[in-house]
Amino acid sequence: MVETIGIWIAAILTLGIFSFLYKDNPFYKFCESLFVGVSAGYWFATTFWQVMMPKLVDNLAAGRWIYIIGGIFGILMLLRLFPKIGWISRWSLALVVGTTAGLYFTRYLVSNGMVQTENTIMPIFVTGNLPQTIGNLVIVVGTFCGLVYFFFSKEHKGTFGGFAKVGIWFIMVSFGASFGYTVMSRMSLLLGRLDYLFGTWLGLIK
Amino acid sequence: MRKITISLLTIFLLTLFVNISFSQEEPLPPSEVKASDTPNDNGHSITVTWKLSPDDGAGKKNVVAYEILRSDNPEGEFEIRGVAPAGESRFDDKGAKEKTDKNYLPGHKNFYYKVRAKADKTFAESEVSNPAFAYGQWYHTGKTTVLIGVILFSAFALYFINLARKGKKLFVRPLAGIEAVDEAIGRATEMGKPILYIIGLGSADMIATIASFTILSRVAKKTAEYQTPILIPCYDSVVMAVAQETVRAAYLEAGRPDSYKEENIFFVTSMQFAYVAGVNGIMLRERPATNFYLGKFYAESLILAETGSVAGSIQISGTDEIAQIPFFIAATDYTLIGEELYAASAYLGKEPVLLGTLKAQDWGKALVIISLILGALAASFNFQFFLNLFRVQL
Amino acid sequence: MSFLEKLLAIDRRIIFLFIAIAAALPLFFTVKLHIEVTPIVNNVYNALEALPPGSKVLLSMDYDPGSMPELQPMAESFLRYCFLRDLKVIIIGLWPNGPIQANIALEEVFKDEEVKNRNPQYGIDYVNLGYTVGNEVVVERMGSDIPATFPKDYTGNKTEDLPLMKGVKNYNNIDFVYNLSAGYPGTYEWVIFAVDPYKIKLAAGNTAVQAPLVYPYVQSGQLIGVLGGMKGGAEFEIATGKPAKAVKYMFSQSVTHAVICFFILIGNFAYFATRKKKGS
Amino acid sequence: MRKTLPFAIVTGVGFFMLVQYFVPREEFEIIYEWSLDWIIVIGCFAMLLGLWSLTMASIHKVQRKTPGWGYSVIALIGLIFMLIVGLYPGQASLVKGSIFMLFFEYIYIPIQATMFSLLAFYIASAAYRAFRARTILATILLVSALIIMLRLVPLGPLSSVNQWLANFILTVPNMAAKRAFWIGVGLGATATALKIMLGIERTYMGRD
Repeated sequence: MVETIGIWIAAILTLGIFSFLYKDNPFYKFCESLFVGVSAGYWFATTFWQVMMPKLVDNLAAGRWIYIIGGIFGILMLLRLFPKIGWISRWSLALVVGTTAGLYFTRYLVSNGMVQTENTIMPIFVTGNLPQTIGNLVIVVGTFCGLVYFFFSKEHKGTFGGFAKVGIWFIMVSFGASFGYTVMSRMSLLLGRLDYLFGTWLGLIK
Repeated sequence: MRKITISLLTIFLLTLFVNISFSQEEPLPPSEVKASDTPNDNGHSITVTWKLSPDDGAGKKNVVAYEILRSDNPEGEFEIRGVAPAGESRFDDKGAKEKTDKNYLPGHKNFYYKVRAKADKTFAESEVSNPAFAYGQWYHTGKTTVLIGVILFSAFALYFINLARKGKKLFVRPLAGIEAVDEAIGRATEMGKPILYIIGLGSADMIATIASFTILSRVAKKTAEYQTPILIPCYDSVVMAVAQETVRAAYLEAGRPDSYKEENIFFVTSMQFAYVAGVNGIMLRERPATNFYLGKFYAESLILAETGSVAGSIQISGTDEIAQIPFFIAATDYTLIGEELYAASAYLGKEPVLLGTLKAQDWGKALVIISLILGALAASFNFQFFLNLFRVQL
Repeated sequence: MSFLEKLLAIDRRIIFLFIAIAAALPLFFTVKLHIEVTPIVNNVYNALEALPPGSKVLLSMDYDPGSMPELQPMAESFLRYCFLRDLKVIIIGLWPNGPIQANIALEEVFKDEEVKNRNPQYGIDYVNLGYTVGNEVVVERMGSDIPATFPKDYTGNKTEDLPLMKGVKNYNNIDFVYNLSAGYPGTYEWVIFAVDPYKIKLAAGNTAVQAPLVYPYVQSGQLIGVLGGMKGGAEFEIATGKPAKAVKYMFSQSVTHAVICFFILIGNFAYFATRKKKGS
Repeated sequence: MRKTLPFAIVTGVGFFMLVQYFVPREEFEIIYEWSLDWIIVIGCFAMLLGLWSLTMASIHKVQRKTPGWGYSVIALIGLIFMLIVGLYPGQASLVKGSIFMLFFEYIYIPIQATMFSLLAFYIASAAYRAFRARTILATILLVSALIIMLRLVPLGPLSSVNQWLANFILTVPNMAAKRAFWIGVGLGATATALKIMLGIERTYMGRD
């Protein structure tokens, strides 16, 4: 019983969102507002139980008092709601941003800079394997030109500009490929919804 | 009598047969078991090494795995700490650092190890190892390459910041997306419509989000001067707080603190597609003349950008999320690609110190290019030494 | 406004309509589409075929309802194959929702007549060990002790009491690992924390967006093969000789892709035709 | 206090995090784990800010009777209802079958999935509008996307050629461009992190 009502509600809401494709309308607006409200409530309640309780309350209850520091900075954050002392909330902000900046410094340098460089270092000549040789050569040249494109302090002129141009060509090939590849994923999502409507709801397809 | 003899004989033969078929030959045990502190760790792990059993992959070929046993007393009882596949001659006995954990391995306390070569049903144990204790290190030797990278990059940055501070003019090539910012704000002013600025789905500490705040501060200053309202629907509470600070400061700087409206920078929800639904509604009902999408974006990028394009807005986008850039390119007017987003703050501010780090980034890229070329040559001619320079131990 | 100009500024709702029809209509037809099984998928099939009946396979479900349309058919086809081949399946999840997805897939697979005849039993032919917190740490810990990592199964039984889990201590007792992944933690973590240190045999199914990122591991031999998106799923179904959902959906996929390509082409045709006119 | 202290905090914790990367010792590891948890807790408190903003904005709209204020009432009802059924029964609200989870399953999930699936339509309309061979760059984008998309369309004998091309694009030029992109992003992010730690980049902190 609950399931049947649930499926009907779900199907009607699905149609409500799809109606937006035609144009904005009260039905869509209703679904949208409901969605925003329900999602915010869901997000708050789940975060409260799944993050706030274990990370703060349970730790404090277990006597790990050091976690009170997080709680204090958290409360300072809320002082924003009082304009006179709102500036204190910057301390919490500073803690958050400072910590992650320190983390990102090495994380990006290693995983984006050094690891990617290491992966690109490959033999250009693979004896006895022409396709591999060509492939490797193109990768090295493409990476080189792509990097040249991202130079900011040098004008893209002459030979340098030529490299940059080839670089952006490579980047565009990659973007086109990503676009084309994503189409299948997105169509799958639509098919999932259609399957729900025609199969689960109406039972027209098996 | 004869019967008894036959029965006895049968029994004897049977036992023999059973013995042959059910007892397996034990493999030879592994030898030279050594224990030592695991390097580059927090001090709760001991590394055990051994010489493979002669029956591992050779001889009787019946070793399938090794079991590693530990005790704090060489004569005491040993407990199994882990298993290594055949052919492996090293095991890290990693313990937890919390005393309460079942798996706790105390530092600075001696332990002894034995290694068992396991066959299908039998096993053979090695001699007891030397005692070893775990302790933490002050420096991770595997990360030297990273340390060099950090120092090198910081040195570049500080050098160019200093140079810029001294007043040396640094060239930066134009970026179309940045140059369009002023025009886009101007258009909104002419049309008397608001500007929509979307910071994306990132949290306040993400690099893309921080880059977006810097751009927001310039944009807000302009809108303050032109008296054009700026709407900022937010996905994250902290981001909302920071955006409010940023815009307030920008209005103050422009000399129009009274025009600042805090309710224009508001929270929608922290769930991806609910946020999209909300922002879609704003786009269609407020009809902003200009939309900015700068920051961290995921699958929602295209829904936002397409809805905006239907509403007829000028759209400027930028993100470091590579999977979403194609959609921004397809559906918006100008797109800042990856690093260009980070660079945008330097462009808009034209502050020498910011431009200085841009120059350092370029030198970083030059260094990468040089390594690529040298590396490709080294790999082609198989110079392992040079290749190892780039290996990062994590 | 000429026809071509109208075509250039076509109302996007017309495109929407075409897409909706192209996606929905094929769902009602059964068409035998020729789907070639690519080597990268065939590798997975061959590796599975080489397993003797009774082998133990681990299925790691690392996705949530968001990726259901792409990965759920893969889960179903894999489970169906295992039950028919009498491979014993141990299900785990690195994502909280993974084991729930597995139960949905099991329900679907049990509707199949052939599977019904085999009558797979919980605890003997398959188990669902549920989800455990820890992402890649879970993968690593299973290398030394699976029952300790998952002390209880999804319904709360003690893992050690399950007949199928008798003698399953770690990866040494697992013959094959199959991972369905929509991101982090997923295939990458399995390669780094299970294939490299414990030399397990690993194959994976990925969303179309994820798949290109893991192809390099197939080339390097760390991964047996990959099912990329719905097409990969369809190829696997064809390889196992049991075409199912993915194959059915592929018809819609082909038609919608063709429609998009067609629109792009006529868009360009109209663009060049109008430009020529203006030029002359 | 207002200006200097925040930057002292940023620089201090920033450099600590940088240093701890190179120090494997237990003491550093513990402080590192604590800081990450603190940040999460701060985020939890900040949720209240968001909730406050959403509630106040909706109430304002209703009070002022701005056009469409009725929808704000719906959003508010949804929010308050979910908060009550999500928080009042305690953690039991997260168990399957509770009212909270029923709402999640039959309202949140279907709308979420449908919003997501709108992308199938938008990706088509965006492709139609944007993929015109106006410039060299646009042509490259268009051709590469077409090749990849056509691999799902039966083309007869051309199919295998197209398959090969699609595979080549994915493994060679695509790989090269992605690497260049990632390396650029890596350096840019590193530079931004450094600017934050040095207190050069400070707009996120506001000014007075």
